[in-house]
Parts: sequence; structure tokens; C-alpha cells
Amino acid sequence: MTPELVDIRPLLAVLVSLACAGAVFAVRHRARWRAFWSLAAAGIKFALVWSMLPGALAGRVYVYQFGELLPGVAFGFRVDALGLFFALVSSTLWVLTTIYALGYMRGSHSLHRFFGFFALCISTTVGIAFAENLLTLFVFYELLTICTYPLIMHNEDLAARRAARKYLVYTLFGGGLILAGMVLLHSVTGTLSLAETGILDASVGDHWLLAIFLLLIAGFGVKAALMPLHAWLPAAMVAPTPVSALLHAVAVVKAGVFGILRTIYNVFGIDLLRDLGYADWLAMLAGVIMVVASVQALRQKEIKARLAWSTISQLSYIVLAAALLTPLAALAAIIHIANQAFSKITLFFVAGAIERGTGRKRVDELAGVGRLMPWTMAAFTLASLSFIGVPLMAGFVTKWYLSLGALDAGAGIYVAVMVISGLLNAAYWLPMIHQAFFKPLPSEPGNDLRNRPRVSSMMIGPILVCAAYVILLGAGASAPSMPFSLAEAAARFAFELEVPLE
Amino acid sequence: MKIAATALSHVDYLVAVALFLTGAWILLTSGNLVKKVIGLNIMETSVFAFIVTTGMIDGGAPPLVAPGDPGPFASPLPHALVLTGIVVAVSVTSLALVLILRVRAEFGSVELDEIALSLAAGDTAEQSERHGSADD
Amino acid sequence: MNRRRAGRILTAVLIAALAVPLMYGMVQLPAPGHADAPAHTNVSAGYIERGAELGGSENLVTGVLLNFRALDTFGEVLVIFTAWLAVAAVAGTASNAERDPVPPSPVVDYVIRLLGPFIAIFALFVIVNGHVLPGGGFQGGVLLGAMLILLSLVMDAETVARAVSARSWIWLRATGVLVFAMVAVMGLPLAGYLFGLPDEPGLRQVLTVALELGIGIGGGAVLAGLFFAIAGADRS
Amino acid sequence: MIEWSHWLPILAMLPLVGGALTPLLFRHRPAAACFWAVSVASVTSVVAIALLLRLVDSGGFSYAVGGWLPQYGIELRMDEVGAFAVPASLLVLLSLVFSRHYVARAVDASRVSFYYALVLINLGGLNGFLVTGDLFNLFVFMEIFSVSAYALVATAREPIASLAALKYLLLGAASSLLVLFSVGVVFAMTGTLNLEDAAAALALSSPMPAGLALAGLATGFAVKAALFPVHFWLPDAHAAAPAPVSAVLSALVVKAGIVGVLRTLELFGGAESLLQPLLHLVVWLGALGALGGALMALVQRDIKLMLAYSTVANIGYIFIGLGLATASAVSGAMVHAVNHAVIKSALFLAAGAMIHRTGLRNIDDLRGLGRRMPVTAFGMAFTLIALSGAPPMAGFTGKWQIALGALQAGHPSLVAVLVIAGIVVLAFGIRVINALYFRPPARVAVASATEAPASMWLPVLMLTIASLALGLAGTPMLEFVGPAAQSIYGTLP
Amino acid sequence: MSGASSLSLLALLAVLVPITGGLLVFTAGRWNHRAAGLAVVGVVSLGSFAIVIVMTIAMAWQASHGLQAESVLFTLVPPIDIALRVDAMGALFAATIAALVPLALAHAVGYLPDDARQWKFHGFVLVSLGCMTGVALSANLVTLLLFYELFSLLAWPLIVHERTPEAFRAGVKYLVYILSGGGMVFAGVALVYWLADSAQFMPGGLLSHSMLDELPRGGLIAACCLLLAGFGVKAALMPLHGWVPDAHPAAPAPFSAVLSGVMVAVGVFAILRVLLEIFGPALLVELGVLPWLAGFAGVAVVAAAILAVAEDDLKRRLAYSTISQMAYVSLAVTLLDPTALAGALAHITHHAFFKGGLFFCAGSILALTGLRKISRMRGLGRRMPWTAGTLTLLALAMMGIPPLSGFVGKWTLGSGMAQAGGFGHLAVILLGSLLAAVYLWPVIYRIWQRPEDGDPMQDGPSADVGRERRRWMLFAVLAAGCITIALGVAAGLPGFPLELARLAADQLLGVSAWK
Repeated sequence: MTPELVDIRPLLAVLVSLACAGAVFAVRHRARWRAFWSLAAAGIKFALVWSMLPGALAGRVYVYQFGELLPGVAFGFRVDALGLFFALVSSTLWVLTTIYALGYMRGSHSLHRFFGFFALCISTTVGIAFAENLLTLFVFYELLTICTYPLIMHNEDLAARRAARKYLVYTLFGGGLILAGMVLLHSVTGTLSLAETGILDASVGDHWLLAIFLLLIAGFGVKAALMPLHAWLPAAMVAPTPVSALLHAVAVVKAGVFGILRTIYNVFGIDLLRDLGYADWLAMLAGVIMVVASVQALRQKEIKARLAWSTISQLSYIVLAAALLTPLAALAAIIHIANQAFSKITLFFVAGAIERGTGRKRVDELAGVGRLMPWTMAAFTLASLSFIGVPLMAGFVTKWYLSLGALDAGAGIYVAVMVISGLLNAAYWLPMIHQAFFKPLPSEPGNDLRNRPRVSSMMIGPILVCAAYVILLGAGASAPSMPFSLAEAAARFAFELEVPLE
Repeated sequence: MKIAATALSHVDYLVAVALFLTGAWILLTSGNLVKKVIGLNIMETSVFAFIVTTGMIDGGAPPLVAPGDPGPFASPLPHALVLTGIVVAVSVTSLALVLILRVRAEFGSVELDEIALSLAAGDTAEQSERHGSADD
Repeated sequence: MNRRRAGRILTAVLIAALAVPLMYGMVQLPAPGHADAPAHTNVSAGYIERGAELGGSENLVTGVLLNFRALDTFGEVLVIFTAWLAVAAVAGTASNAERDPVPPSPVVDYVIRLLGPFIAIFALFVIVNGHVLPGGGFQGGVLLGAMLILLSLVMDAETVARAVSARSWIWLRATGVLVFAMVAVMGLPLAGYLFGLPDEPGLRQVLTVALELGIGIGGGAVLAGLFFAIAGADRS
Repeated sequence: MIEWSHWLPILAMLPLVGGALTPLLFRHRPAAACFWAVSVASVTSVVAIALLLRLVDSGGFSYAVGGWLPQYGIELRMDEVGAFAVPASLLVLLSLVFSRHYVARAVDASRVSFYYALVLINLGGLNGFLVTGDLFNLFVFMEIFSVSAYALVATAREPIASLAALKYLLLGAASSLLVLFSVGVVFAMTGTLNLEDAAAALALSSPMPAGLALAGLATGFAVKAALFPVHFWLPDAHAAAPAPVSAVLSALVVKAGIVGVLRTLELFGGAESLLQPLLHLVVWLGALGALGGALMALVQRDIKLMLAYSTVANIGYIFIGLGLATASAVSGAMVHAVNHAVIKSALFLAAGAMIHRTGLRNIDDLRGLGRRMPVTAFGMAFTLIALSGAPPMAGFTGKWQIALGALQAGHPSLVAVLVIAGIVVLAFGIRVINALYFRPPARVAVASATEAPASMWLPVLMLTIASLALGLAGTPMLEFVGPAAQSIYGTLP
Repeated sequence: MSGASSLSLLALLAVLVPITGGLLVFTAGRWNHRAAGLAVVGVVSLGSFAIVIVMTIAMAWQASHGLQAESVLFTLVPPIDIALRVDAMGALFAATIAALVPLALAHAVGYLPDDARQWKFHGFVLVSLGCMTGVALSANLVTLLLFYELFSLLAWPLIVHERTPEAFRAGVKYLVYILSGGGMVFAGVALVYWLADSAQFMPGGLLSHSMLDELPRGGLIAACCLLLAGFGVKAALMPLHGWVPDAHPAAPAPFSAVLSGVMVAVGVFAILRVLLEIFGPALLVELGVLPWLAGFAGVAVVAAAILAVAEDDLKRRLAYSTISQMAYVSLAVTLLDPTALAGALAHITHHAFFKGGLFFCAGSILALTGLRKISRMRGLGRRMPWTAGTLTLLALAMMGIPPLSGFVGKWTLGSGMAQAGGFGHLAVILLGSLLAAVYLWPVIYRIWQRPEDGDPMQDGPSADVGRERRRWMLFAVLAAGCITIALGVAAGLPGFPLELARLAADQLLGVSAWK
């Protein structure tokens, strides 16, 4: 169907950061080399992943197969549009996050461990993106769990340990579910390879299909923080900010969501799911989560906690969009991976910069911060507007296609849900902007406009780049070789459409 | 009747089974380590008895086959097996006895109940104990 | 105590429950003593028919042990040597203080000292004639061991143990293993197989006797060693 | 061609004789004894590998010991099950290397040569057990490795070791008797001791006594393998033994029980009506063991006890696979036996290295050791994760195949058992990793600890690498054992 | 088509110049140079005004030659074009905005304290000017939504500019209302796009009458209601007006002027666009939503006026008056009569200036005397004669006294209603005007009264209070007054709002109203 080319780049893209991790562990306490290796790997990976974009846009699929891990289960990479999209987002953000982390983590302990695992995380994320089959995906998925664990644990205090334990309990539980689902899947189909239009068919039998669906969705749902399984995410906020950013915007939650997308598009396939009707329930759940998580976010006083709940809410946009099973909604689901990632990572970066610059962590402490750190807060504003769904920002694109997709699916109610969620987003973002810009600085010593907090330019830079991306993704989505066209291609493949969407 | 007749013809085997179970009973219920070993020995004996019985033949001679001797001869194979088995049993028994001696030296008893008591008592002071008793 | 009682009751039930199928199964076996049972018709018949001729020993048990199933016997020799190794590795932490200091009566003392050499000679006889008469290496070895144990009952165990140097004791105990291993390896050039005995009757005879001797000496020494170890007299 | 097969008995004899010679030659020279033992084990490993290569190259082969026809003499044979001799020899080799410094502290100097002798004899017994094709010979070799294993447990200095060893001994001896008794029954029924002949004869025989023999053999080997209700000897024994011994016991000796079960199945392969209920029972006992073992491991504070309970759990997996009697499950179980051996010995060795350096064995006391002993701690962390069955590491292959088999056999609940047990395993693994890496040292012994000598960390590292490599080699391994699984069970779905 | 493309360029400039200029002004606070800042603000605002005027003239020229211009600016995501287009209604509205905003900025220079923050105010106002122009010139619903959301959000910092607790409260209220409305708009836009696969504004309606068979009626009604309700929030259509009476008094007066003069009108403008160019007259009749809208609008005209009567705070009273006045427009459009529509459009423009002017006056009074309550304004006329005079003039204009601008719009509107037979509508308009007199007359009366004891304007120690010394404010007030007079007196001249409004009505309804 699609021309497959054997290419080593997928493998290299995974290995680069693996090698980098090794190098970082090896150089131990030499900060310059640590930074060098981290950045070098980030850059190389970035180049490698992006170099595959033209080919993917031209409809090529890059594959790299190893031998079989188990009979019928190969271990290999296959770069299709959806996977490449995810990899593009991750590798781009990794460059930024690495730079940011180099600034943010300066002076912290165990830095070689931190940056080593940091590199491993992205390696596994790209592995997830490029996985040819569920097992490969699962391998990297579990590795990701393990690699993020030391990062969450980084502070090594009681709260960090608790959070990390919670994270592990949840994600491992989820991993178990996925494994069970995979076993079921393999036993009924004899394969785990992800096919463009799904590998299951109705002849399998309803109860098996339901079991596989529930297991896989619940399993991936843990990382995607689908709501009854979300509790680890707010707890994991104790991690250093670059890690939170990585968890929330790039790697972990997106891996879960990506798994859900894979399940829906490449395991079940659109037609089958539509016949089965399971997706309706998933959509309903996602709709509820969108609202409930937003309300929760509204109640949080800590900035990062608010961000965490917002993430939960935003991820359910993707799940909802995927569950609607219409081409435009699929497009929304895929493009939101990027939109949410860039918007959310901006917010996290800003939260971290504020914490580093002024020591403030709570929403009500933000008064006047806008004047201390105008550029940072401007970026924050942009990103939050994106979440509210203001046109020109990334978030609007998602909302737009999601709405059309929902209407296509005959589920206009979700447009309403989305509007409500957007309002709730406004309700928790705008007060922060309000605090930062309109409230005067408390008259405390040190709050002097003349000596503004010094925040490393390695932190400010990524913030501004990310904020620029938020606009670029919204306003310039259609520019040539922007991710949008790739997302569109991915959505088309899932629906076997030859012509461009609308 | 038939049952009784069959039982009678297999009485050797049944005795072996009874012995085996007796040994097992002792092994399982006795709280005394030495008695447990004795129970084990009874079991061993019963198994040897059983195996050697399989080689028995009515009116048979020992398998010393001089040229021209017509037989019937008992089967030599079970004998050889049992001989090996006995040696193994001796080995195991002696090792068990040595271990019991050591247990006795360390816990001051060969009764499981008392050993359990001293273990429980030792548990509380385990940490301090461990370093102190490392030279034992 | 209640737990103990409950355990007993449970065990009783278990054993009773086991007894029925066990006995039922046993009576289904071919009855002992019948010549047409598989135990006699199958392999045994072959041994009895041609075993003496092929194996080279009229005592078929010895033939089976040393020739047909030599590997079993090698294993057996090793088990008992291992037992000694094990005992030697484990024992000794027990204190010697608890040995009974009271010597046996002079009569016993005298009788045993007198019997000792006779037992040894008898043991040697059993060992060397194992392939034609009832007996063999193990049996003789047990006799040797028993003699040593008897001696150490009347003399001090340590005295007996010291009769041979510790180093020699070890070699003596390993005799069985070593001789068996050597004969086994010699089988390769002589008979074409490991553990094989040559067809040439004289040579086979020599090797058989060597094996019997090795097993006997080694077995006796190990048995004595086990006793010494248990008695706390082992100085190794 | 025939010359090759001579190496088959040598596979067993070499370590046996080499072991017997150890105290003779090196009684007062522990270092030389170690070197000797390592050399013997190395040669044995080479022999084992050579035999494996030949097996792969030209299929199974047998050796008539002493040149006697199989049913008169003893037949040794090399088949896929016997190929377990390769991991056995290699693991013992690594354990011996590890022992170099470990036993210097854990065992009296005057007994060190005995220790090495016992380990070698244990290996010899195992190898013989694996390659023999004769029922009684099976028993003899079982006794060799059993007696040496009892003794090895007792070589540890801890007071509890003797008690644990005695417990192990009493149960082990009783189970051996069950096996011997069953061998007697088989002999009485068939008049032969050769495995193949007996199997052929049993297929035609009356069910009741055959059932008796089957139950006796299965129970006996199940005790050796520490299947769930008869597992209680294992945790104490494996925890009390010196670490390299624990590694050998957990990795190999319990697996010998599994091999025994396989041989039993082979013996009764023709009597399907007898096997079915037994297999059913085994599946559920295995499931209970898997869950119970994992949960018990979770609540342990002693690191070695934890590992020992995890062995119970893994044995449970293997029995599930054997009991399911589908092609994938059985081959999965067989592969898992090997993979678990590698992983578990790595874990025990790593734990041993830590205990060696710190004298501490409580998980909470080991806090912060990750930075003091980086290689060892890494090995432990890595293999703990492998143990949980995370792909693509070694633990995964077997569990995956067993789970597939469970579904084929219509037992989806077993998948849940496997998954839950896996998660629990990972949970306690994480507990250890946590303590090692993310807690500050709480004990002086930890704070002042340094990395173990190379003789300790090198085996750990090699096993760690192996636990990944074997995971990647899942397919060839499964293909290798596949025919054996088929032939053992007759035909498998 | 070179004419068309130059028009596109002008439209683009009309949007971008104020936005970029506004962003530039943001940084003016750092310059610490008042004159430079003022120069930039002046150049940008007047420049925008000039561009819009040129654009309007070009449009009118083109319209007379039967050309229409549309420029695709860029594609947001493939199917959604952000596109600008210049038609008469848009041009009229853009010109209104572009004219009022410079006045407001001028007033603000006097009104706001001279510190760094005033540049933020100017910047925000300029950016919203650009966005509002964007709304006016949008070629499709998505573009409209984009600019609509942007300027809605930009209004927020302006409302809370004073940083008082009342301002913050008003800001929150404003956001709640506006964002809810924005959500509904979004849903409505999506629905329209889904129904029609396009969101293009088309004379006669995108969703043509013939589509009714293919499209679900419920969906159409839902889309219509969502859009009406969403824009109705901004248009302060009762009962969605809640934010208006709070936001206006809380915001700085110059911004209140913009808010009331054009921002509310943007909502109305959007309603017009939706009703006439998305749904189209025929479909609207078919769907039967117009009577409902008329009902709401009619109630709003009267009820808001009554509420205004009851209000003592000048700015609040003016705010209610805005609600009432803007409802005229909604009411007028329901008749689908070209004359009424032209009147309504003209009224939007006229209203912008007289209501803006009134807020300038209120702001000046507040800034110079601190007075908010009408009841305390006795004697103000003497203290601030120019301001008070202009206020009187503008109030009269609003009451609809000829020949002031208020009269022109209402007259046209009313005559159109009469032509279309909407006598009920006419009655409402008349009642509204009457009530306007009722709530504005007391103001005029009060400020020209002689001060009594206890009044702030009583001569005394604070005799200096209220002297009209801030010339920027006075300039804005007077300019508004002059424009109001001019628009009224010269209403019939070509190029003035009424003519443009007629052209717009022609274009929208596709018939000629002035023959």
C-alpha cells in the first residue's frame, strides 16, 4: 500500500540519546561535557527525526526490523505519519527542554543521573513513536516508566518518594493491563504488528474484543491520566520542573495517549470500532473528564498542581477526538499532541522560571510577577490563551477540528462540553495572569523592580521559543512542512482516505 | 473374597506401604528432630523392602549364576538398586544427624517447639545478636 | 499445643486418605514372586540368561553394580563421599564436651580389640570375592567401617582417628571415587566405552577386584569418617 | 560421530571427580581450590557447550554407558532438556568465581576446599541428572546434587542455616523416597528402568498403579522444585545459604525438580487420561504459587528471603506453563526455567556482594548503597526489572508464551495471575531500587562500603548482560525447545 | 483586478498598522520620553484613520464600478482562511472605529496620570483598534471569530486598568460573560462550518434557502441561536447585558467611550453579519427566529431605558443607555427592510460618537471633580462650561432632537420600519426615545442648576476643582460634539455615514432602498 523503505534512521534516532545517556553517565561530574553530550544528542536526534519528514510527507514509510523477539513478534521500527508526528514533537521539545534543564538544574545534586535518565526518557519516547508493533511499543513504554522514575525521585525527599511510588504503582499496573491485553490480542490474531487499518476483525468475538479494548485503553489510560487512573499525575508534581514538563508535555502522558491512538487506529481500526460502539463510551468518559478535571484545576492553589489537572483535562481532548472516529476528529487528536505539548511545556517552563526567579509556587503569590518577569509572563499568557482556545493559538486548531469531527459524528454535545471546558480553562488561567499583571507587587524587601530576579537565559530562551511555537502552530499550521500536514496524512491513513481532508 | 485373596497375595507390598505411612506419620508429626530422622529411616526401609520384593521370585535362588544352574533366580536388579539406595540413605542420615548436632549446639535443643521459642526470642534481639554471634 | 494437635489430626487424615489409593494401587501391581511378572521377564531375564557370561561375574548383583549399571554405582560411591564431605564441611561446630567419658567394660573392650583383625580379614574376603559369592565392595566396606566404629567405641575415637594421618584419611575415603573414575576412563581404550570392562577375562577380573577394593576401602573409611564427625573426633 | 558422545558421561564425571579431588589436593589452599574449581567448571562448560552445538547441529544422541544395550545398561542422552547443562555449568562457573572472596569470609578457611568440592559435585549431579535416560540413575544423580545442596546450605555460618538445611534435608529426602518408591512401582510394572522403554510399556499398562507412580514422581519432583504447597522449605534454605550457593540453588537445583517433572511427563506421555487431572492441578497450584510467592516476597525485609520467595513465584509460572500443556506454554515454561536461572543467580550474587561488603541484609539497611557499589547495584536493579517480566529482558519471553498458552487453553484468568504477579514483582523490585538509589545511607557500613572486588561484580555484570541477551534471543530459544515440548507431551495443541 | 488587490493591501494595513503600532507603544514606557510616545500614538492612530478613510473611498469607488474585493491573508489550517474583505458595512464600521479611537486616545492623554502605565493603555487600545477593524473587515466567520476573541480579551486589561477592587470585579464579570459568549460563538461557527463546509460571508446568505431541504433544521436553528446568543453578550442584548453596567463605570472613561461606542457595536455588527450574510433573509424567515429576536430587542430597548432612569451614577446610566440604543439596531434588522437597516447602520456610527462623547464628558467630570453621581452635579455647568455644554448637546443628540446625528439615524430607521409595516417596532423605538429623554433630561437639568449647600460645586475651599485645564480631554470632548453636529447636519452628503449605510444595506439585502 504505502512504499516501505528500509532505513537506519529510526534506529539511530533511538540510539543517539541512548549513547548520550551513556556518555552523560560516564562524564559524571564534568558539567561542560554533560551539557555538550546532552545538547549534541538532542541536536542530532532533532536532525534525524526531521530529516524523515519530507519522506513521510511524500507518503513513504521507513522501517527498520530486528529479528523476532518471540515467534510472530518482531522487534522493529516503522515510521509512519502518526509515529513520526509524535517523534517530531518529542525531539523538538527535547532540545528545548534540555537547554531549559541545563539552566534550571544548575547546582542541583546527582546531575549526571538526572541528565542520563533524561536522555534515556527521550530515547524511549522516540522508540514508542517508531515502534512497529505493540510489543516494541510496550518495551519502550515500560522503559519509559523506569527511566522517569529516578527523575521524579530526584529530590529524594519524602514527598518525592511518595509521588514516585504512586507513579510507579499506577504505571506498572497500567503496564500489566497492556501486557494482558497484548497477550489476548496475540492469541486471537497471532500478530502484534500495527496495521494501518487495524489488525482485529469482528470474527474474533465480542467478548474478546471488549476485553482487549478495555485492557489496552485502561493500560494506556494510566499514563494518559484518564480519569479514574490519573492520581499519579498531580502527585508527580514534586519533580523538578523540567521533569514535570517532560512528564506532562512530552513523554509520559503523550506516550499513553499515543498508545490509545495506536489502539484505536492501528489495532482495532476505525470500521470495527464503529461497529462495536465501544468508542462512544470512551468519548463519554473523556467528555466527563474534560469538565471534571478542569473543575479540579480550578480548585488548586499551587501553580504546578493546576498545571497537572489541566493536563488531565487536555489529554482527554485527545482521547475524545480519537474516540469520535471521524477523520477530522482524528486530525484534531493528532494535532493536539503537538498543540498541547507546546502550550503546556511553555506553562511549565514559566512556572519553573518563576520558582527559580522568585521562589513563588502558589497562584496567590503571583501578584506582580508580571512586572518582575514580563517576557516570561507574556509567554505564559500566550500559552494559556492557547488552552482557552483563542484563535491564532495552537489550541484553537484542535478545538476547531474537534468540533467539526464531533458534529460529523453526530455528537454535537461534545462541542458544548468543549466550550464549557474552554471556559473553565479561562477560569483558571486568567486569574493567574490577572495576579501577575494587574496586582501590585507586595511591598516586601527584594521586590524591587530595579533588581529583577536573574533567571538564566538558558531558561528564558526555551520559554520564548516555545511560546513562539504556540503561535506558529496556531497561525502557521498550514505553512509547508509544518507538522499539520503530517497529522493530516496520519489521519488520512487511519481512514484510508486518498484525498486530502476537506 | 477376591479382595482378600488379592490383598493376601500382595501382602508384602501392603506391609511396605504401611511402613511407609508409619514413617511418614513420624516424620510429619514428631516434634523431635531425631525422631523425624528415624521416621525418615523407616520410610527408607519400607521403600527398600518394596523394591527388593519386586525382585523376589517364588522358590528362587539368589542370583549367583554358576554355569549349569537352572534357576529360577531372583532378579538381580532390585538388589543392586536397593544396595545403592541404602548407601544413599546412610549418607542422608549421617548428614541429618550432624545437622541435628549443630542445631542442638546452636539452639540448645532438638525439639522443634523449643527451637521455635528460642528463635522467636532471638528475633527481637536479632540485630544486636547478629554481629555478636558472627564468630560462632 | 492445640495447633500441634490440629496438625496431628490433619496429618492423620492426610495419611489415611493417602493409604487407600496407595494400597489399592499396590494390589494392582503384579503380585510379588510370580515368575511371569514384568520384573522378571523383561530385563532381569536377560541378566540371568547372559549376565554372568557377559558381565564376567557369577554374582549377578555385583555384575549389575559394577558392570551393567556401573554409572549408578559410581554415583553411589560419590554420594557417600559427598556425605562425608558434607559432614566434614558442616560438623565440628558441635562441641566435643558432651561425649560420654565412661569407658565400656573391660570385657567388651577386650573382645572388640580381639575381634577387630578378624573382622578386617572377613571384610577383605567379602570384598575380593564379591563377584562370585554374595558380598562385594559395599558390604565389605561396611564391615570395615563397622570395625573401625567398634574400635573407636572401646578406644577413644580420636585415637582411632589418629591412627592414620588426616591427609591419608582423605585419600582413603576418596579411594572409591578415584579407582572407579580410573577404571571408568580405562574402559574407553579397553572396551570402547566409558565404564566399560574389557572382554578379556583376566583383565576384567583384575579391574573388578580393583573396583571392589576401592569401593570397600573408601566405603569403610567414609563410614568411619562419618562416625568420627558425628562423634566430634574429626580433625579434618 | 561416536567419539563425540563420549563427552556425555564426562559432562557429569568431570565435575564429580574434580570435586572429589578438591579437598585431596587443595585442603589448605583456598585460593588454589577456587582456581581448580573454576577450571573444572570451565572445562565442563566447554564440554556442555560443545555437546549443545552438536545437538543443534545433528539432533539428539545417546550414549550407552559401558557399551551395554540401553535397557541393560544405563543410557545417557542429550536432548533439549539435557541442554540445560549449558546454563547450569556456566552459572556454577560464575558462582564459583564469585565465591573466591565471598567464602573467604562466609566459610571457615579449613572448610573452603569442601565448599568448592560440594559445589562441583552439585554441578556434576545436576549434569548427570539432566542427561540420564535411566530412571534409577535419575534418582542417584538427584541424590548427589541433593545431598551436596543440603550440605551447602549448612556451610553458612548463620545459626539458622543448620535448621534450614535440616528442614530442606528432611523434605528433600522424603521427596527422594517418593521418587524411589515410584521408580520401584514402575519397575514392578514394566521390568525396565530405561525411560523410553518404560514409557512405551506404561502406555499399555493398567491405570491405577501407573497413576500411583505418576503421583509419586510428580509429588517428589514438585517438592524438589518447591511447587506451592510444598515450597515451605525453600525460602529459609535459600536465604540462609551463602549467596553463591543460593544462586545455584535457586537457579539450578529447583530447576532440576522441573526437569524431573518433565521426565515424568515424558514417562507418562502415553497415558493421557492419567496426565490430564494432574496437569490441571499443577496449573492452579502454580498460579497460587505465583501469586503467593510474589506477595510473600513483597512483605519481606530480608533481601535474600525476598529473592527466595520470588523463586517460589517463578516456579509457579513454570508450573502453570507445564500444566497448560499447549505448545507455547510448555516451551515458554522451559525457556523461563533458563531465563529465571540467569536472572535469579544474578540477583543472589548481587545481594551476596552487598552482604559481603556491608554485612547487612535488611533492605532498609542497604539504603544508599547504589552510589557505593555502582556495578553491583546496577546489576541488581536491572535484573530485578528483568525478573518482573518487562520486555525485552529475559523474564518476558517465558511469561509471554505462558500467557498465550493460557489463552489458548481457555484460562484467561491465568493471564491476570501472571500480570498481577509481574506487577507485584516489579513492586518489590522497585522497593529495592528505591533503597539503593534514592535514600541516603542509614548505616555506617553502607556509608563506608566500596565496590565489591572484580571477582564479584564481574559475574553479576555478565549475568546482567545475559539477562538482556537471553530476552533478545527469545525466538531461537523457543524454537530450540519447541520440538522437545512436542515430544514430551506427545502432541500439543 | 489591480484595484481589488490594492484594496486588499489597504485592508491588511488597516488591521496591521494599529496592531504593530500598539505593540510598539507598549515599549514606550521604557523610553521615558512623553513627547515621543505621544508622537507614536498619534502617528499610528491617525495613520490608521487615514488608511481606513482611503480604503473606504476606494471601496466606494469600486462599488460604483461593480467590483468587490477580497484578499486571502493566509490560511490558518488548510480549510480555514483568514481573509479580509472590504464591503460597505465593513468600511463604515471600520471608519467609525478608526475615527473614535484617536479621540479616545487623545482623551486618555489628559485623563490618565502621566506614568509608564498609560502607554500600556494606549498600546492595548491600539491593538484592539486593529482587532476591531479586523472584525469589521472579516471575510468569513472564522476570521471574525479570531478578531472578536482577540479584542474581547484585550478589553480586559483595559477594564481593570484602574486596579480598583470594583474594576477587578467588573473585569471578572466581563470575562465570564464574554468568554461564555465566545464559547457559544465558537460552537456556532463550528456548526455553521460543518453545515456548509464554509464560513464565507455572502450577500444573500451562505446558507441559502434551498439548502433547507438538505440541512437539518434543528442544526440551523441551533447555529443561529448560538451565534446570536454569543454575539448578543457582546452586543449587550438583554438578558445577556449583565457585564455592561459594571464594566463601563469601572473602566477609564476614554475606554468606556470605546467600549460603549464601538465594542458593543461590534457585537451588533457581528449579529448583522451572521443574520444577513450567513443565514440570509429568506432562510431567516423560514426558520422563524426573527420574531424572537425582535421580542428580545424590543424588551431590551424599553427595559434598559427604564433601568437607566433609575440609575444615579452617570456612567452607569450611560451604560444602560447603550444597551437600549444598541437594541434599536437589533430590532431594526428583524424587519429585513433596507431602509430600516440603513438607518440602523447609520445609527451605529452616530451612536458611537455621541455616546463616546458623553463618556468623554463623564470622564472629564470624574477626572476633574471626582463626581460620579448625577444628583451631586449641581453647578457643574458653570465650573466646566465647555464640557457641560457638549454634554448637553450630545444628550440632545441621543434623545433624537433634530438636526443632530441621533435624529438622522432614528428617523431613517423609523421610516424604514413604517415602510415595512413594523408599527410595533416603531412604537418601541418611539418609546425608547421618550425614555431617553426621561433619563437624560435630569442630567442636563442638574448640571445647569445652581449649586446648593453641601454640593461639591459650591464655591469654597475647593474652588479650583473642576477647571478645564486638561486640554487633551477638552479637545476630545469638543471633537465628539463637533462630529455629532456634523453628522447630523450633513447627513445627506455623499461619503457620510448615511450614504455608506445605504450602500451597505443595498449590498446586504440585494435591493435598492433609495430610489
